Amino acid sequence: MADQSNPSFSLSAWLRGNWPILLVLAALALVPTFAAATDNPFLIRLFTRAVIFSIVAVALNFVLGYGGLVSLMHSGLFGVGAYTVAILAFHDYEATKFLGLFAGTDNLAISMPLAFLCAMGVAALTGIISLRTSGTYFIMITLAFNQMLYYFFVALQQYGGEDGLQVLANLHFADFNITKRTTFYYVAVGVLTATIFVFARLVQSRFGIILRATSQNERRVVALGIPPLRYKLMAFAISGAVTGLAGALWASGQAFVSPSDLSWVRAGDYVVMAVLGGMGRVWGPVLGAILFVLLEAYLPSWTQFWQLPFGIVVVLIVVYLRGGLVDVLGLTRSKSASNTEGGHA
Amino acid sequence: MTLSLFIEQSLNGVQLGVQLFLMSAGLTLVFGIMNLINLAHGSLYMAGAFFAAMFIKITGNFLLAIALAIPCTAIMGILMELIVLRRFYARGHLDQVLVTFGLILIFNDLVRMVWGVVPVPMPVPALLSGSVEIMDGVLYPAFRLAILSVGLVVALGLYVVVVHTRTGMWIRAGASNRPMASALGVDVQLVFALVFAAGAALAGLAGMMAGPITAVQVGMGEPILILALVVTVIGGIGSIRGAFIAALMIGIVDTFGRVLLPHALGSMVIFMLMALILAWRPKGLFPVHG
Amino acid sequence: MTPILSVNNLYKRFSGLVATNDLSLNVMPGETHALIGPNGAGKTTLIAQLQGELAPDSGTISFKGRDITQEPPHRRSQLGMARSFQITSIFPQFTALANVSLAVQAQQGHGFKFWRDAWRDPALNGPAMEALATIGLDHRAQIVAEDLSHGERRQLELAMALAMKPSLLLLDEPMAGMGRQDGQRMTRILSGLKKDYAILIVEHDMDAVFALADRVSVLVAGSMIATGEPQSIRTDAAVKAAYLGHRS
Amino acid sequence: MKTSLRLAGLAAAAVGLLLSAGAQAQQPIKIGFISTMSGPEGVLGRDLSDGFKLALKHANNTFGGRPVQVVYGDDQVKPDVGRQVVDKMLESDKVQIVTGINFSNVLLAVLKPVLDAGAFYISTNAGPSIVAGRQCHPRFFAAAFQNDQNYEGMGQYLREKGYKKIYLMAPNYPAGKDMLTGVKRYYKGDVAGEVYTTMGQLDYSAEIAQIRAAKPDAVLVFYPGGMGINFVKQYAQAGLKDQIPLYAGAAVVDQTILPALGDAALGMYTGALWSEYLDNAANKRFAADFEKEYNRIPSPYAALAYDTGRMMQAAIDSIGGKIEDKVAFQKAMENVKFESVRGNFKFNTNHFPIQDYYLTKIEKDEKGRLVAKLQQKIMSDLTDAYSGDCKMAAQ
Repeated sequence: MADQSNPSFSLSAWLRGNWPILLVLAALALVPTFAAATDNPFLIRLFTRAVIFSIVAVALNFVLGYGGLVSLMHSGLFGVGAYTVAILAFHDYEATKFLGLFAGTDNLAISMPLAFLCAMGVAALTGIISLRTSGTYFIMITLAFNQMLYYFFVALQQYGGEDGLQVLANLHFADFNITKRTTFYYVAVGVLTATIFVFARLVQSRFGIILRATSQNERRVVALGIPPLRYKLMAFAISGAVTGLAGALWASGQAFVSPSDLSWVRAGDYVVMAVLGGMGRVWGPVLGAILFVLLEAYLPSWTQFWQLPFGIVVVLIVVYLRGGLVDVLGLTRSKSASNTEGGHA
Repeated sequence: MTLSLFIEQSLNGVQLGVQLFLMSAGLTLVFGIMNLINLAHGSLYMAGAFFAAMFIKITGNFLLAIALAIPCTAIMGILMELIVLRRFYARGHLDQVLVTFGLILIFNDLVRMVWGVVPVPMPVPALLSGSVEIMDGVLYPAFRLAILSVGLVVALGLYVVVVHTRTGMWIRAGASNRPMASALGVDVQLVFALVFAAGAALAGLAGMMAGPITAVQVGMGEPILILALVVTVIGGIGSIRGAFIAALMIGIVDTFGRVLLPHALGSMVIFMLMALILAWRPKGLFPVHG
Repeated sequence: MTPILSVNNLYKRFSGLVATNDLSLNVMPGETHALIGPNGAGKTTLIAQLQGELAPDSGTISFKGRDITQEPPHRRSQLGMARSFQITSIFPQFTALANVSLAVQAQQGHGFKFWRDAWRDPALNGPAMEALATIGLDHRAQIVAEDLSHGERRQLELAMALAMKPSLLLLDEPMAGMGRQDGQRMTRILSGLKKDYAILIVEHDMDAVFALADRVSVLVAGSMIATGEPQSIRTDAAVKAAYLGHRS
Repeated sequence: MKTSLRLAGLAAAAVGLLLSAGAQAQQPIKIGFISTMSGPEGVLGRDLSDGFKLALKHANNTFGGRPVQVVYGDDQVKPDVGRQVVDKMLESDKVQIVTGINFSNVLLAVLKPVLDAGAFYISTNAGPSIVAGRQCHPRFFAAAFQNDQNYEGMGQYLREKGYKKIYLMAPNYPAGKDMLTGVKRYYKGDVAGEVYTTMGQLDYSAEIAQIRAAKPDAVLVFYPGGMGINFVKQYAQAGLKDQIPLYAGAAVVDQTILPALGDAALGMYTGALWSEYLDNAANKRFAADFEKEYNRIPSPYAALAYDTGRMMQAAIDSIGGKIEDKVAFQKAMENVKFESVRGNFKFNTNHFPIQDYYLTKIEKDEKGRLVAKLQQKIMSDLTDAYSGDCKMAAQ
């Protein structure tokens, strides 16, 4: 398949412009060690949450930062993935059949790929309609789809409705038990690493470049003979699929899913994470997700009025750090460095 | 469904629609003219209700309280514009959404600090507390009729101001071409501040009118904000006429959807309507630009 | 010889205003055909209909002997019609080279290639550098487009059009907003391209038009009032009247 | 203040370590109190925690001779946030008892980790049916109620009242269904309509018009918090209050929303598991001290949280503070003897309460404030319907 005349993606060249992600991933990998040293196993749970949200934020940023599409339905797509795992586990535990047709499963080697595909399917179907719109209309139509998904799962009384669904089956991945806390954390970090790597390649592929060009000047893309819709649709489906995978991880890690995982506020949180971290880099949103989760966990223990400082942080970052936290590291895609991700630098 | 029930439900739908229009008018005005998405519009709605409740407690007079609360909300809107939002006219919609999302959090906690977590009382004015027999055996709350009238008056007023006055002309000039309007001697900064104040006052008014029939509490602006955004988008961003028609549509569809459809569908019917309309007309029913 | 582009009885109205009125036009292979006319004559509207952004109310457009009236814009581009815009339309955050590579990529077919690094792909960068060299912008290949000068951006647009290996170039005022020096350079570049492409050019700079064009058509108020050799157009009484009348 | 409390706890722990092993009993008992503190429902968390704090104050912050250290947390009505807060309490703060949650969906999300970690959960409010039945657990106690109980008494009352046709409404979530199930368990007449509305719904004009058309004898609703304010106000304004009587069960129209409701609620009858007018010494002390401390009338949320605290104290006192002996603590809770503000209280075999049910009427007190005046006892020794499904395992 590989054409010899095409030099492949150069990891070392990419890392020259993106070295901080190595530090971030290394720091994430050390969390369990630190947690053990300080006798605070909660840190692993906290960072599991941060890592799973990071995966969503990175996937969202693919369409947001590179495709210019502000989606408010990523919590819905996340929920589709999460419920896929939880519902299959439910039927396995109860020894019943889904819709009276399929048996459930507690094997994540089956349910995770299914979650990936279901979320991809939902993203593709809704994308066909929503990608016809643009700008604010796109934000709102994705919000509408998110609300539909939300109420859909609220309506599923069999699966707990508003109360949510506990995963009582003992989940495993093929023959491996991955739900043990530390193991699971490393699995999540592994998925995040793979996600960053895949998206880093995607945004520099022919496909990715068309997507980025479309967000800069869609009219010009058309005039070049490229129909943008199918590229945007593919990007949306890929982003949705990875988000669904994160949802599947969430359901396995928490052993609990509920419609509140699909709320539009959470969808907004993902956008906040991506922007806070920095949309100009594939991995920028990871910083945003970590900051978000830490603030959310620790601000309320300092003050009852924690939304106030939280809101102020958001406002200040948007006003002064236009490139997000990546800006602090001096790595924004400023004008003259715009293509440093690629081989042109 | 009997005829009288049908009429009553239609009236309910129209009344809800008009209430939504009050909220959406300011949103779409600011949206269309300054090209600014202001999620904190819901906070202004909340502020309007809290100010009115406070003034009712002090003065004991509903009308006087409204008369005092409207300028307070407008001033709050102007401050918001001056301190934060003015920097965001030229920025992308995403930045606007985020910064106003941050403002929502700030306002919610500020209100909680000032007024506490317990919902505050806001009684219906005595004059409007009863019901009116609109037809044989059908009583309709007088206060809801009052909301209906206020909404219709506001709609008419906006139409006259925007289409038939000099101020309206400036507003439209400022919206379509800023440098041109400046060159013609229009103080765009001032016009924008005024429009923002008017939008804030409308949001506040919507909150005040909703206060006597709903809970005046922290976070009351968010659910209504979502509905107002739906209305704005269906109508076509920036179109007052579109907002009016879309608001009535949502009010009626929601009212009948809740009563006639199974519950699960009833709660998502307006979102399905929005998705359908946008799939058919990607820029809303009355697109303003192009 | 059959024309490469043939427009027959095209009509387009905008709420009462006739923008294109029973317009017919032929562009022959290898010909440089200039379209002139006063402001508001409907030139850009015509280009937009040719390229497919606007649909005509009636009439047909054929390209290489094929009716393309109903084809969407990207299909027309794929068939070999390349357009440059009156207002510079490029990808501001990409380098000049990346801008042109994208055009090469479009010309090479679908972009559903997800894995290989397109920034370092010689199959894209090679032809792109060639196109940049043709218009003399190769020394600026690594500059981000929004940092280029106005004249350079106009050149970049042209390079993107060339990279699509088109059989017809639709150039909408390629010299718009250029100074004298840049304009002359552009004229030189275009006269170098003349021999390889059929060109339909809309331009206000009459020196450039008469230096470049094999034939000139004059558009006034949506109607074609004259078509002919540059010399005969220069002396055409109707053209003079229309132009002077409109300008006064 | 929280920090100083924590410092005090650390200091106490440090001192405990310095002393001999015999000082084990002086280590603080750690309790995690998680509730909804922010957002529109923050009023519930405030009342629950205020009631609990008063119980601690009355206990001199000492249970079974050991100091009590409480860690507070906010669930924001989001199950996953609640889950995270509880994980932190269990693993960072090492709490031994978790309590305070008001919403069933949050409770269900945190229950498994709490019980798996070997901690006790003692509920001040939520009591979902599943935990009362099939999933009952030796370390789970519902000190407040089983959800259905809030409405079972009203079902009984409406039957006794002789209504032939009633209309039921609740938000569409499991607790809403539990409540209406509770009504139907005791009311045997016709149900003219059973309507579920969207959570957080603002406008009820359409539903109210349907009620008017259905002409029931009475309307019974379960709308907690802001929804209750919306519905009751709109019902009164529609002029229906005087035509079709409106009832609510326990824990709906109470001091968390009465000040905001105003006269719209006047004359309405509601159920109650507790009332500030109940005539027992413990209750008189609680009501008086609460009003002195917080300058307002306590809500049932505050009262039941106070009761929960008193109950914990009594159980821990009875085992001399040795809460680490989980089986002993379980037995102590099951047989707890304390003076409940509810008067009559004991645990059933499924660790859910057996208690009395009262009727109250919304009236103005001598200071002109709206209160729920006690009218009559409707039921005695009310048990829940799920205890039969519970097979309590041994620890």
